[in-house]
Amino acid sequence: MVSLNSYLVVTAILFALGLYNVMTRKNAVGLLMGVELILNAASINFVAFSHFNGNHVGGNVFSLFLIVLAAAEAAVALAIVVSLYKQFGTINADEADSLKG
Amino acid sequence: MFPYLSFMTFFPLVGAVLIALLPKEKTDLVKKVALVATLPPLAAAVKIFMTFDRGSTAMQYVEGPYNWIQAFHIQYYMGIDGLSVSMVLLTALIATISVLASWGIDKQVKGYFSLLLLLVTGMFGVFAALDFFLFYVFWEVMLLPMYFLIGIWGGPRREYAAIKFFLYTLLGSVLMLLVMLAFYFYSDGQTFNLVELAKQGLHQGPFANPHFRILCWLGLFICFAVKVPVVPFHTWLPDAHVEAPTAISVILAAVLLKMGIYGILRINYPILPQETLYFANMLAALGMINIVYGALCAMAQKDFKKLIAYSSVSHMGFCLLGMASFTPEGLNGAVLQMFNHGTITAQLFLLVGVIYDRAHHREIAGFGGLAKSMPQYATWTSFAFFAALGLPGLSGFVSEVLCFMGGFKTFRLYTIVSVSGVVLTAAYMLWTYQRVFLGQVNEKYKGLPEISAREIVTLVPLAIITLLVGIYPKFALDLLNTSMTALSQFVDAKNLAGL
Amino acid sequence: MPSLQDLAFLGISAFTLASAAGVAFSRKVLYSAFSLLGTFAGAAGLFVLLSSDFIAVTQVLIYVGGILVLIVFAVMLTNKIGDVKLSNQSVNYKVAVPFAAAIAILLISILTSGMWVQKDEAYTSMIVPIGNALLQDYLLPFEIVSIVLLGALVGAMVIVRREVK
Amino acid sequence: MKQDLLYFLPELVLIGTILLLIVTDFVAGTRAKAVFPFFAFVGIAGMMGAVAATFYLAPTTFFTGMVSVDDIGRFFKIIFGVSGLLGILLSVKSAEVEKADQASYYTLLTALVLGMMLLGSANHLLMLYLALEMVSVLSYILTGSLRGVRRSSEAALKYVIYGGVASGIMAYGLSLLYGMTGTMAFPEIAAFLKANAVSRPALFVSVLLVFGGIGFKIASFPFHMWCPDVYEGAPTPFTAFLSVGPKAAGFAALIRFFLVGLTTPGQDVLAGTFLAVKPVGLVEMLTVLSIATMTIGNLAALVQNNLKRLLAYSSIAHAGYLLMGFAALSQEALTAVLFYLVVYVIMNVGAFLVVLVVSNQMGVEDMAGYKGLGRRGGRGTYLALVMTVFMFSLTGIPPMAGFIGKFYLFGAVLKAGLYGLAIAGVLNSVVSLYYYVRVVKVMFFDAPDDARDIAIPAVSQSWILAGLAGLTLYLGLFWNGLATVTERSTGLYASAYAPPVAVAAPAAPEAAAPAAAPENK
Amino acid sequence: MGFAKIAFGLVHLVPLLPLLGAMINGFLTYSGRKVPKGFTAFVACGSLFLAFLISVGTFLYVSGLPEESRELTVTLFPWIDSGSFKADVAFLIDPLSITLMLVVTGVGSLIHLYSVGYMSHDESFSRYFTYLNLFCFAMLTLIMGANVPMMFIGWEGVGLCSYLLIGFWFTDKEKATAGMKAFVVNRIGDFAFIVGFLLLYWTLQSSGAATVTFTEMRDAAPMLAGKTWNGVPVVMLVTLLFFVGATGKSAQIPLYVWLPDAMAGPTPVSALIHAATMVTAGVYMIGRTSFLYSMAPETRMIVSTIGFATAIFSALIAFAQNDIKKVLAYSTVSQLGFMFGAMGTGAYHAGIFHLVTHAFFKACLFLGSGSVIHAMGGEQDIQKMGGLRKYMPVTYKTFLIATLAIAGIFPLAGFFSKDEILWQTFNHYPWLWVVGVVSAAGTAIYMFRMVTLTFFGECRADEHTKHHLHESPASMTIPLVVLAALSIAGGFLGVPDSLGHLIGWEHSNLLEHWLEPVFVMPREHAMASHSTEYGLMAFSLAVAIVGCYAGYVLFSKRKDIPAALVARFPAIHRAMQNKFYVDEIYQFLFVNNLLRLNNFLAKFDLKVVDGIVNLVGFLTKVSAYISGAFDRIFVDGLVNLVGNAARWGGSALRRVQSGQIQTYLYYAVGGVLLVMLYRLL
Repeated sequence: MVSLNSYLVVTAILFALGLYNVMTRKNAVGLLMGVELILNAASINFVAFSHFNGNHVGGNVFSLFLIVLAAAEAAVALAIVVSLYKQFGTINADEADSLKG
Repeated sequence: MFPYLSFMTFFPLVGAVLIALLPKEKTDLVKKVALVATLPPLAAAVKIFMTFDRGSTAMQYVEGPYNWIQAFHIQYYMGIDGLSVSMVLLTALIATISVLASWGIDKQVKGYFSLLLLLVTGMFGVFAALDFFLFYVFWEVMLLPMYFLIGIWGGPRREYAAIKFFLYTLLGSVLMLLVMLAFYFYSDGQTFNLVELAKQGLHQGPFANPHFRILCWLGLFICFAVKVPVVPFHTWLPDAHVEAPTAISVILAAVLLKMGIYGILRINYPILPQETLYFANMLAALGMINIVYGALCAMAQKDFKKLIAYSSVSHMGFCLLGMASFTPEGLNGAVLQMFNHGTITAQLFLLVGVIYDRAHHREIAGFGGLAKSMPQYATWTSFAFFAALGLPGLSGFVSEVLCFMGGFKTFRLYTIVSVSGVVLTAAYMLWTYQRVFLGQVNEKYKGLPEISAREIVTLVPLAIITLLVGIYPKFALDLLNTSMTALSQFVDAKNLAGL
Repeated sequence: MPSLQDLAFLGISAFTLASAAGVAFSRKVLYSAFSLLGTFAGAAGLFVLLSSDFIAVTQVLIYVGGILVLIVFAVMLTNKIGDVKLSNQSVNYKVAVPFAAAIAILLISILTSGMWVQKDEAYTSMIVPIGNALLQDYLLPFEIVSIVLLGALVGAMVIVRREVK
Repeated sequence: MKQDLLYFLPELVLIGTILLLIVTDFVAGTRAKAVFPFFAFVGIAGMMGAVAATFYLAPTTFFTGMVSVDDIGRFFKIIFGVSGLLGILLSVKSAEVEKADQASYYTLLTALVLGMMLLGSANHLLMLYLALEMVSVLSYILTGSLRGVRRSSEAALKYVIYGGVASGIMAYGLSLLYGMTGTMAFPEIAAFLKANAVSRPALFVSVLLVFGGIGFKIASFPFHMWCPDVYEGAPTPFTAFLSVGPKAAGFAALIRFFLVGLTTPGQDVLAGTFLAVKPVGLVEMLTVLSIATMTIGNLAALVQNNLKRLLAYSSIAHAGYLLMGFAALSQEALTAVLFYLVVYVIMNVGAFLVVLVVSNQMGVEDMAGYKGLGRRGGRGTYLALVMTVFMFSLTGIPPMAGFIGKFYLFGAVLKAGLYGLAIAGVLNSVVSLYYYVRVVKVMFFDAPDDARDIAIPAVSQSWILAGLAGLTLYLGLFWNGLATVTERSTGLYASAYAPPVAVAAPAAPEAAAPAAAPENK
Repeated sequence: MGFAKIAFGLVHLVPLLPLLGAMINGFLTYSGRKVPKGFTAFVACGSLFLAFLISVGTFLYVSGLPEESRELTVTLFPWIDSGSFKADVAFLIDPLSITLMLVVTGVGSLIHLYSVGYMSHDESFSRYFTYLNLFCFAMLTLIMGANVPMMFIGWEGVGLCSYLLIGFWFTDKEKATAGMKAFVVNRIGDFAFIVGFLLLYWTLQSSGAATVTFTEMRDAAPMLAGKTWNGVPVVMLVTLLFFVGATGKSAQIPLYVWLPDAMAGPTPVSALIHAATMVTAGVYMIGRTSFLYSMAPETRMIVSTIGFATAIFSALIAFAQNDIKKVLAYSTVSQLGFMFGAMGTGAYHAGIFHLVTHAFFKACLFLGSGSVIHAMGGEQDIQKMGGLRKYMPVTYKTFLIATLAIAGIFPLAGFFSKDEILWQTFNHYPWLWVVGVVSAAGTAIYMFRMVTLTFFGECRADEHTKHHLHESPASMTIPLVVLAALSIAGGFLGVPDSLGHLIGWEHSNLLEHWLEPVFVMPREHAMASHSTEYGLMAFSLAVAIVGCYAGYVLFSKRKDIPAALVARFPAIHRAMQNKFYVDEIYQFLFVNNLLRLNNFLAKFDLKVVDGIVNLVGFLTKVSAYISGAFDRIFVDGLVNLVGNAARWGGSALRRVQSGQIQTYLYYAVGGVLLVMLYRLL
């Protein structure tokens, strides 16, 4: 019998991997992938909680919205990345450091 | 009834606004307007002096309480009793004198005089406010003009001095803010009214805990101690004094320093009497340290103005000693010493300003024999010096003796050590006098012009008061006596009840 | 005796995590992107296991069909294909590893000992309840998300549009 | 139903405005540049009018508890409206914004205000997340809207990545909260937490992770680091807006989340305290975060030379002060937070406007460019004077309004018995004096490097500055009106606490009613 | 009695008249207006002489009153009134104050008169008289003050005037320094005086008699018996502290050091202030508070001991001095020692008696020396004088008379007063009597040394000076003559009863009986018999005569003996010449260390107290840099470690610094972790 906890373990690891990703990647797109991992973890969590709560509809809806919002965000983020690349020829986030201090 | 106190407080503000609107080029007009703005308050002060009821402990010339901010029960509430009346009078006098003493300012005249008048408003307000919040607002209002006055019109290290002054004072006042809020929340009916707070005593909520009360007392004390200044919170003072222009030094020494003692007497004493008693020993010890330490430091100074600044540290110690005693003598002495120190130190700073204006330096060692080239100036200085060292017959003596009288009853050892301040003061004052005025005439300063009529005009009223209070102190003592005696009895009663 | 379901869960979650690890540790950004595909698909699988078929389909449609394509496009647009580096190097990893590990361990220990609202699980299709919810209780978010999407569209255009001469 | 739409009138006005702007863009294109700010301005003003017009409607919740329409929401709508209007006013004459696409800039700004309004009235986890995302996404775009300006794009990139991570973290936290309580409406969560046992560490972690998202919006430790870079990189008018609008919206969300979602009215209703439903250490957490935030903000601000960065760090510090109000968890604290936000909007926008004018006129944002500003005479002195007012107000010195805000906050904190926090707060105020006054010092004490006279800034800007400075002073002396308004907003908020969904303690409305009573005497 | 009554009615003018004079002259000086010197002199002398006349009238009035009611208080107005502490501006008129008033106004008038001549060429003529009048005001306040604070006004006032007058020629740095030294040393005494007063007041107050007036204190004094502070009787402490105050004012060991330096002032000043009046204030004060001293035998013994020790010590120094004024100064210190010796025995009248006679002959001596210096053109070294009697007969005669008087030759004033002291001392502290007699002998010797060197023998001055030698003008010689006369006659104020008895003059000790109501006497002390008294009298007279003769012979005919002594004991001589190095020791022990302490504290203040604050500020700044550049430093290091920085180096964009979003996130995650751990662990 797969328990809720099994799902939680999976999402926790997924979440941590996402965090690891955003802490280490140089490439802005790579960073965004980390964000997607985190969002996926949250999404699975919602559905899992929903499922184990007698198929409560709230979690499902939330994860639906999560997916949509992730898309919107990804679109904007990638637009910014592309624009930055077009202007300055790099998307390495750690080179975008003219603002600091 | 005519609202004397509000009038005195806000009339200079009107002057400040008016000056801000004047054209920049008319510096003479600016100065005249500034002078005129300080005269009506002075007249009001005279009127108050004439009509003040010396036999009453109640607040007089009360205005309000009018509701100001209902949401916080903040009121516009002004009034003076025996404690504040002398300070209000002193402020009125010093305000006029400082405007006169600033006549030589030639840089950004408009800004200077409007800030000066704003400062005057703050000073009046602090002494007249009976609502803690109002008090706090005025307290801080003084801070800003002072910062600019030192920072823009000061000496070479003015920025350092100004920020130091600002930081020290702000550190103190934020502590006061916290305590003020604690008072408010745990008073019956939540009030900032100082009279009401003193009547109630505070015993609710955390105030039931003596440690909390002690913390509150300390918070207030640190705030006021910075202003006094109590060693070791004093190091802003020499810097501020040295860098500030003459008139500002005068205000700083004559009025601002008084606010520390005034605050302790107005707030710590009546509202937290038991804690005050608890710390009385510390107060007296600090007073002693101030007296001796200030005097010893003064003796080593090479800068004329710095020396006077340290002498202020020493002289304010007398106030601490006197007020710590809880005797009518001591309290009277402390308040009178505030007043006297105000008049005497103002003279000293004015006099230093006179020589600085002429020689453009203040190195004691750089002078000598000035009594020969400027005999009148020397006469005024010697008068102020002897007043400062407590020569009987001049005002300083009366208050010092009263402080000793009070102090000795309660703290014999501290007082005995403090009395040695009398010797030290004489030593550094005379030594300074000798180095500056006696001996061979320094060729460089042979042709210095004698003290001018305008400068004398600033000195005369102060000197007259010094003499008058020295010979007939009743003139000043009567103003405070009733209130101070009542205060000492009040604390005594708390003492009996609490211990 | 593990049931089929258990085996499926084990398999899918292992696949998901493995490809997530691929995303995180891969040295080339394109590989990461392809690993991401695995993760998305794995997540969709998990959704199915959790009886959320509709979400699973949406996941595949939007993530795989939308986001992932966007990402791959972005990778392509911003790198020369032939670029050997195809940079996806890491920074900070000496510190990030323990950090991430700590987070994972803390989360696992806290979450597995948590008390969650649980009722009997049942395998019913969620399509109908979701549809109802979106048009009743969740009508407002449903409308608003459209505005968000509109804003994102406009914004993305604004950002990438060429300089107005 | 008609009445229901009335409740939603402000939002509808804005949506209409947005559509109008888009259509105008299609129809008129770039030819009618001046019309966009005008439409946006009118739309936002209309929104505020709509708020005022629907003020009489009794508070309630909407869309099955998704959003609530109540006085605190209206209060925030007005704040958002004001910051939106100021944002537009600042943008109009800005050389920077000229580089952006006018139509979409103002459209997105209006949409951003709408998002903030939704955030401010969200009463449901989903709405919270959705509105937050909306605000975030639009902010990213606006930050990066300066084409060809490197620092703008760079700031946007940082902003979007940081924001994405923060929202991911928040989503994860939200999922945990949902799993714990099985519900997503704030009042139901609170009711559940009150009635049932939950794992305390799990609750704490979930709250912390949710705070990640909101903390990112308000720039609180440890999610503050994007703030200076983004503020510096974004167009200055937008930075001014960003520092007040979305920040206020973040606080609005925080208020709802913490005070409706996690707490129930305390027993001591008369004293106006709230009880955190479970002793999850909310107060400690907020205390720690508050102290850390203000300390980091202030310390970092000490070494800044760029005025925008300095103000960014200062805004971090102010977020720390505001968080103190949450640690206190009381009616007074809530009033204090609202009051402070109003004051903060006024003085912060004022300070940014000065920065804007100076950078437009002199082309500098660095401290060095401010040398002797107060001595240049005329306009320079005027700018320096109002800047001084704002700086001292930000420090919290009477008689400026900033002091009153702090006064309120410290009062609430002290009343809650958090003495350590109060002391940390005042010490921070002292530290902050140093860098605020440094600006003043540079303007007045230092001599200018050149004899350049500062050109006359746009008349409208002069008036805005005068108005803001005047308000700062006026509210420092006569704040009874504002105090009454804020108090009433929170008072009714407390009475509207009981959700229509009948899960909450029935005692709440009666219990909360007297909370406002003593204040109205 | 009309005159006397009117005079008494005006008695408060006694101090005020000189004050008025000072104000008039002071104003004229300040304004720098040129007024005839005659006017200044007239104002100054006239005001004081008027005061003298009123004093005389008052004396007549009071002496006409019955003995028990010779104690009158004239209150002008309330002064300090606070709590239990009440002090009026009031004068106490009783035999003691009248005696002193007469001395001060009388001798003062003479010295004023003398000064008119002496200072006639000084440019600061009016300033001089301003100070001098002011001094008379202060001195009269001191002696007439009805309460301790009033007395203190005068006490400090005379100190001030002494300061001003010593430093009168202030352009000379040494003279100015001498003035400062006088004031500061006096203040050290004042310190003790104030403490004593505070202790006395509060002890009385706690006994229910909060008073500061002398008469009420006297009545309440018995209550002090048995009161202790820290186990020491309060009376003893108070009297000791007062005595320390007196040592300052009256130049006793250990605070006498200022007086010899004080000779820097104009000579009439030395006569008035540093011989006749001010320096005797301490003696007067003990007399005034006799009710306390009578209760404290231990203190009295200390007073006597210090007194006689000072007497002999300063006599020794006086031997080796060559400056005519220095010799007189040390002689004054020595004579003051005698007075204290008398006060210590409880025979207060004897001390006061000596005070009065001393005022006469010492004033005469100083004025005489002034005359000499005047004639010598400022020369003060007696080694350079000699044979002056030919040139200045009046000065010589008066000087000689006064010298004989101070040496104690019968029947001059000094004989009676000094004899009374020795006799009382013999009865109380016989061993001190020995010291006293030796000092008396010493006095005779060194005084005659001075007279001999000055007036006898050959003139050793240079020709130029010699040419100018002349007798002084009348305004100077008249006071000399009057004072010489008083030095002769003054003694008859206090002819011992034992001697009066012989000639059938009952109560011949006029002064003692006159002062009797004022003093509270200690317990009766057994006195030796009359015959012993006669013996002692004869003995001391013999000693004096021998001393005088020795002084004359040793320094005129047998100069070889002192020279041999000097050659034999050079170290002792040198020590005596250098005043036993007391000044140097004080300088080394106290002044230097004080200055060192001051400098240390000033540095301490600057470096440590301020430094702590600055350090805190500095640390704040440092932490600010750390937090502002936290990532920069930390990440920089980290990235360098990885080696990426080098790969992307060269381009400004590639400088790996803060501004990295990954770092920000890493920081955020760290923060979350931190808060979690803080809460959960």
